Amino acid sequence: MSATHTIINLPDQRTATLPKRNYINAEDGLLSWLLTGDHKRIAILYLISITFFFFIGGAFAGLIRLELLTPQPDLVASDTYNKFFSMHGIIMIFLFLVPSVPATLGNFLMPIMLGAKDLAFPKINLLSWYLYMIGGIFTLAALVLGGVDTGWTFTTPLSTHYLNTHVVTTATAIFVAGFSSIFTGLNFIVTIHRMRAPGMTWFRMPLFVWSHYAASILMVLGTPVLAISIVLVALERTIGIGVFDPTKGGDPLLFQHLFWFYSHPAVYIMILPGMGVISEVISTFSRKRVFGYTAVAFSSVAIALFGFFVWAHHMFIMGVSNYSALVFSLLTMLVAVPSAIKIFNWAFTLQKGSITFETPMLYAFGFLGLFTIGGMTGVFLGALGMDIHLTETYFIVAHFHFVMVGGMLMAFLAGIHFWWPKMTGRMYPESLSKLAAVTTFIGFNLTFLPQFILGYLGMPRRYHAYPPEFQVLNVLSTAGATVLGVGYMLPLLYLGWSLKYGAIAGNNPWQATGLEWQIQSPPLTENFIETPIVDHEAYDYEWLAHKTEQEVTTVG
Amino acid sequence: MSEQHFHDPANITNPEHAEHHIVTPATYCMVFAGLLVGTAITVGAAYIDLGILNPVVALAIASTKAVIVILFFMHVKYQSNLIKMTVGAGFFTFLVLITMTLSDYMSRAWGLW
Amino acid sequence: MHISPVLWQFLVKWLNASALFPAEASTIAPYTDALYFFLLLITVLGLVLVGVLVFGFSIRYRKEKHPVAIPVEGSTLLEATWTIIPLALFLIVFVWGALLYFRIYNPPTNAMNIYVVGKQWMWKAEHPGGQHEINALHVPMGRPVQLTMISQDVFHSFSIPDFRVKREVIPGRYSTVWFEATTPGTYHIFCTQYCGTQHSGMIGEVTVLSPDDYEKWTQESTSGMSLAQNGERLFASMGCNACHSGNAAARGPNLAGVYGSKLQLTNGSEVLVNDAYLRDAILNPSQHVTAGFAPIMPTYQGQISEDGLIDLVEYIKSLQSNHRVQQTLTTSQSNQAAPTTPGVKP
Amino acid sequence: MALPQHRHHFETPEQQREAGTFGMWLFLLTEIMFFGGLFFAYLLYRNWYHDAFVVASNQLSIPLGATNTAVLIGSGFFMALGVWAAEVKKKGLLVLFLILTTVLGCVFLGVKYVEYHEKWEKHHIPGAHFDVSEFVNPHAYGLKEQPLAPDMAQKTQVFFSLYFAMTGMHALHMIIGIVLLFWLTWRAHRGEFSSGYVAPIENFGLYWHFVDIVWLFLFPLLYLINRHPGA
Repeated sequence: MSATHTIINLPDQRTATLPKRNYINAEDGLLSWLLTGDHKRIAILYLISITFFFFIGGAFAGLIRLELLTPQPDLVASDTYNKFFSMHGIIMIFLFLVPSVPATLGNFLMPIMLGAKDLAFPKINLLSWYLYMIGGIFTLAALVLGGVDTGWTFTTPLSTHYLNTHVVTTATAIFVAGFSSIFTGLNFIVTIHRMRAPGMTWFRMPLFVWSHYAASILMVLGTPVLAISIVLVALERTIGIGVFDPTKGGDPLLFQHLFWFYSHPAVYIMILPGMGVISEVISTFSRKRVFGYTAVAFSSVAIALFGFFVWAHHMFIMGVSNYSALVFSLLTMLVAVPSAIKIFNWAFTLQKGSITFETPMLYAFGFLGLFTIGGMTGVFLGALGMDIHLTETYFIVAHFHFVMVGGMLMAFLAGIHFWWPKMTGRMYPESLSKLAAVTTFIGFNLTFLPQFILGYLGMPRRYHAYPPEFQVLNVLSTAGATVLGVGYMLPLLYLGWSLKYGAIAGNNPWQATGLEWQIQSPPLTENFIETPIVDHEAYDYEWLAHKTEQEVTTVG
Repeated sequence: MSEQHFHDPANITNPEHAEHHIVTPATYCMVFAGLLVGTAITVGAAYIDLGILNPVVALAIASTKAVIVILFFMHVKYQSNLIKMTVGAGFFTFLVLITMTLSDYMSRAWGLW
Repeated sequence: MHISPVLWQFLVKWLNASALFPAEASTIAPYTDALYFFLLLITVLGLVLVGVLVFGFSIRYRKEKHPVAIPVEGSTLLEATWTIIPLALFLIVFVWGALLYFRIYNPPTNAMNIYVVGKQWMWKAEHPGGQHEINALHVPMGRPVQLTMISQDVFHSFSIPDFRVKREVIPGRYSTVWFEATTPGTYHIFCTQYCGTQHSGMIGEVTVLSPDDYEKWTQESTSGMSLAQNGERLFASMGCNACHSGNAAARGPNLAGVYGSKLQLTNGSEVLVNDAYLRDAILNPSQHVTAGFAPIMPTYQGQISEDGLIDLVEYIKSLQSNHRVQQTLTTSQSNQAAPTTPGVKP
Repeated sequence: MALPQHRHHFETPEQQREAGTFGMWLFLLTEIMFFGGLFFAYLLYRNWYHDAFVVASNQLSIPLGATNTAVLIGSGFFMALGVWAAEVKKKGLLVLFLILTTVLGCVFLGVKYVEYHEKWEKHHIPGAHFDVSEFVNPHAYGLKEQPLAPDMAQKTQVFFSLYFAMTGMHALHMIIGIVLLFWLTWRAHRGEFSSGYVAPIENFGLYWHFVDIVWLFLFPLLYLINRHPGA
């Protein structure tokens, strides 16, 4: 890409240096990281640990796809296969997707975007990372001790009475990791309410903050219900209480209700922060304020609110009453609308912009396409009669991978690339990263589009062996997974490389308007030298141009 | 909350802010006595057959006691609207959990199951 | 590039054998597919719309063509448009989906009933005539078939993709699904709810036969005893007839004709007697005491298998006609005289 | 303004205090939902198995339960007074009230232990050793209850499952609270809360009162389902 195509505004490379004092070199030694209260350092800790678990979960995904290359159960035994998909689900959901954007990018950026020096409770923030790690260690322990084969949904009475694997260990892991998530959400809500800089009114906040606010509400109110249902499962396994056990008079559907009361809002916990990233990226590379700022902001809150009313759509064929199936299906249709609003607003942000196509923007475009498919296939599943045929098949697998991987992971990568210069002070290699973005997009579609067809054919999920007529599509899917794997390895390599060899980024390589771009990269430990006073709306590019002009006149 | 620290009227002063109010021991004593009386009434009411009203009365008394604790012991009466709304949000979500789940159980064609 | 003919042949065969769209083998399938194609259509339209907008704007307003962005705040009209139109579409989908749901889950009254018991990891089908099948199901073409299903252990899910029907099979409670097959042939049965180690082995085949073939099949595979007859033996061997004798002075209510009737219970409620009610009344009798009777019936929880319960339910159902009532009385009398039938049916 | 506990990232101590209170309340929201799941399970099964719940509930001792309620209210009362003592900067009173709070909390747990122990001896702890004979044949045990049908008697196990899950979770919160109380008392003794910095005491007070509130509901729901004979 030649310079005319981009807005990258790098300092002169011969003279450029990283700022002498920044949060990375403020203190030395491992302990200074492990005991830090600095939200930026905690974000980096999270980034490292999340990446670690992502690749473990990814390895399991690879093994699953490898096994499904042939219809016969030939690579591993059935028990092993069941452990593969259980570990894949548990690690990816509780240790990657839920904390991914909030705990890394959110942690790093939220205080800066609000003009604060730190999150409201730095120690609780650190505690939340430790809880995450304890959860992670328990998960790894369950893995090393022989794995767990409940699936991530812990369906009773299977998980309570019929399995001999390390269910309690895993339950502990999820319980603890859940509290990590609660503390992150709590910290964000308090910070947003209490720590905004002077002049930073609610409707001057970046949309990234709005979407994190919505997600945090879900974390705080939803996660404890998961915690209690997991505790009851563990108690039922260990001492044999009878809350979910049908032989003792309990109702296993009650577990489903409590589990999905969290686990449906959980998908909004996962996707909402990603939506925040997309708002920032699309605005910056169109050089325009997000179209319909208030609509996008309120749609985040609407998703969070409606998100609590739709959980039983996971149970349509499980024997909920017809009446409540109707109610939940109707509400499910309503929750789809705010997502549609967001998609169209992002598309119209491009209108009359001045668009460039840096890597984060490519990922964001990928997000728009894949999330549209993911969201629309969600409507398939929310429609009662359609759900009967599609649920528990590969259609649903493809659907949530389109939302979670095609949506959330794309957004995560967009965000990582977008804020990489701010986090490290260095640029990632542009052409290589564009290659990675395109590879990911192609690989993703090749992996998951065939699964929609498989699902309509009726191939059930979590199947170790399958009828031979499904093989062609499975081979395609496995081939795509290989490409996808390469697409995810690339950023790991070149981002690592760029830590040392990347071009110096300067304060504001993208010419973006957020407060985080007005300070040095990497930022100081206390973020701002003096508390900023906000006198402009979010995404005000005229303000930015004016400010730059002034700086040039005063300095030069 | 004095003036000169804050250049920003929208942020700290309203509506999420409330003066720090110190509740007096006398109030606490009244609340304490009220709670003990409430407990006695609950136990007493349980021995009277009120039919369907028994659980209603028990829950009404418990809720009253809880509200008193929240308002006075927990100072919510003197807190900002933000805190009041937060407390409300918690009970609201709890109600969502209950009503939406009950919408299933109460309309099941199979009775219990 | 040269491809070996063997490999080529293999590829051609492999591709030909692969499926892209499931067979439409039941009366429900066309309805489901219609909704599916409608949904597919709005998905593609939506995707094309988003694609056109994104790519159109990207080309039209890329930096080279359009160096300075023009601020636009938003548009209430547009916001309203893309709130109302998707909402309207989704509501259409909701209504359509709900209608389909009730079509799939409300069996016609003339449906023939087959029982299915799921257990780790097999399906057991029990026909009223006493035919038992493991991981297989034979059904006649052109006749509505209702499956009454229950699980002995964990959640399973009974799915026949080519019929577009699926229902969770739950421990402790009957769930039902129905279909009317339209094309003879064999189709997959899957367990779609993860149920432990051999989850993917919990598969079977449903064979749709023409009415004549089905008649032939029922003749050939009968075990000699219908479910109701098995139930009758069980009824006698458990000593049920001691109370449910049908006499005016009996300690238990008369069971003849009870199925399908409305029953007044001691707690004042009125219930419709169906399979689920009968099963629950055997296992949890104290919650289902018929008005005018004492709560003296013991529980049979843990003493009768799900198969046995099905036999009993079938038996009580068959007590509709006067002829059967007469037979029962004589059978029960003879059973009282004779030593009790050994062995509870497994 | 110049409190040593004032953290740098807050502009004023006032902002810090309010942030702390707000954070604590958000945490209590999660606690509401945490217990909310249990309360819903209780609501459901109480309606399904009302007879079993009545009889099983009558196995719980009202004197012990009511005493415990009073003890816990007293503990909460002293906690509230402790907050007041901290606010008016009276160190000695604060320490005294915190100790009283702790003592009453321990008394509560002691009574709870007695109750649990009785359940253990009667085989009313759910699981492999659970025994329903007392409910099927109460007269043999000298109880005046109506006997339950065997199928309904089995459902008492659901009641005791919920009883132990709910009071157990509550007791766990009490234990955590008492550990924190020791720590706070020690800090109060060192005079950390006597200079106008009262946030830890206030926030802990919120937690302690919340635990009280849970018990205020648990007591009537578990102990007082139906105590009038003949109904």
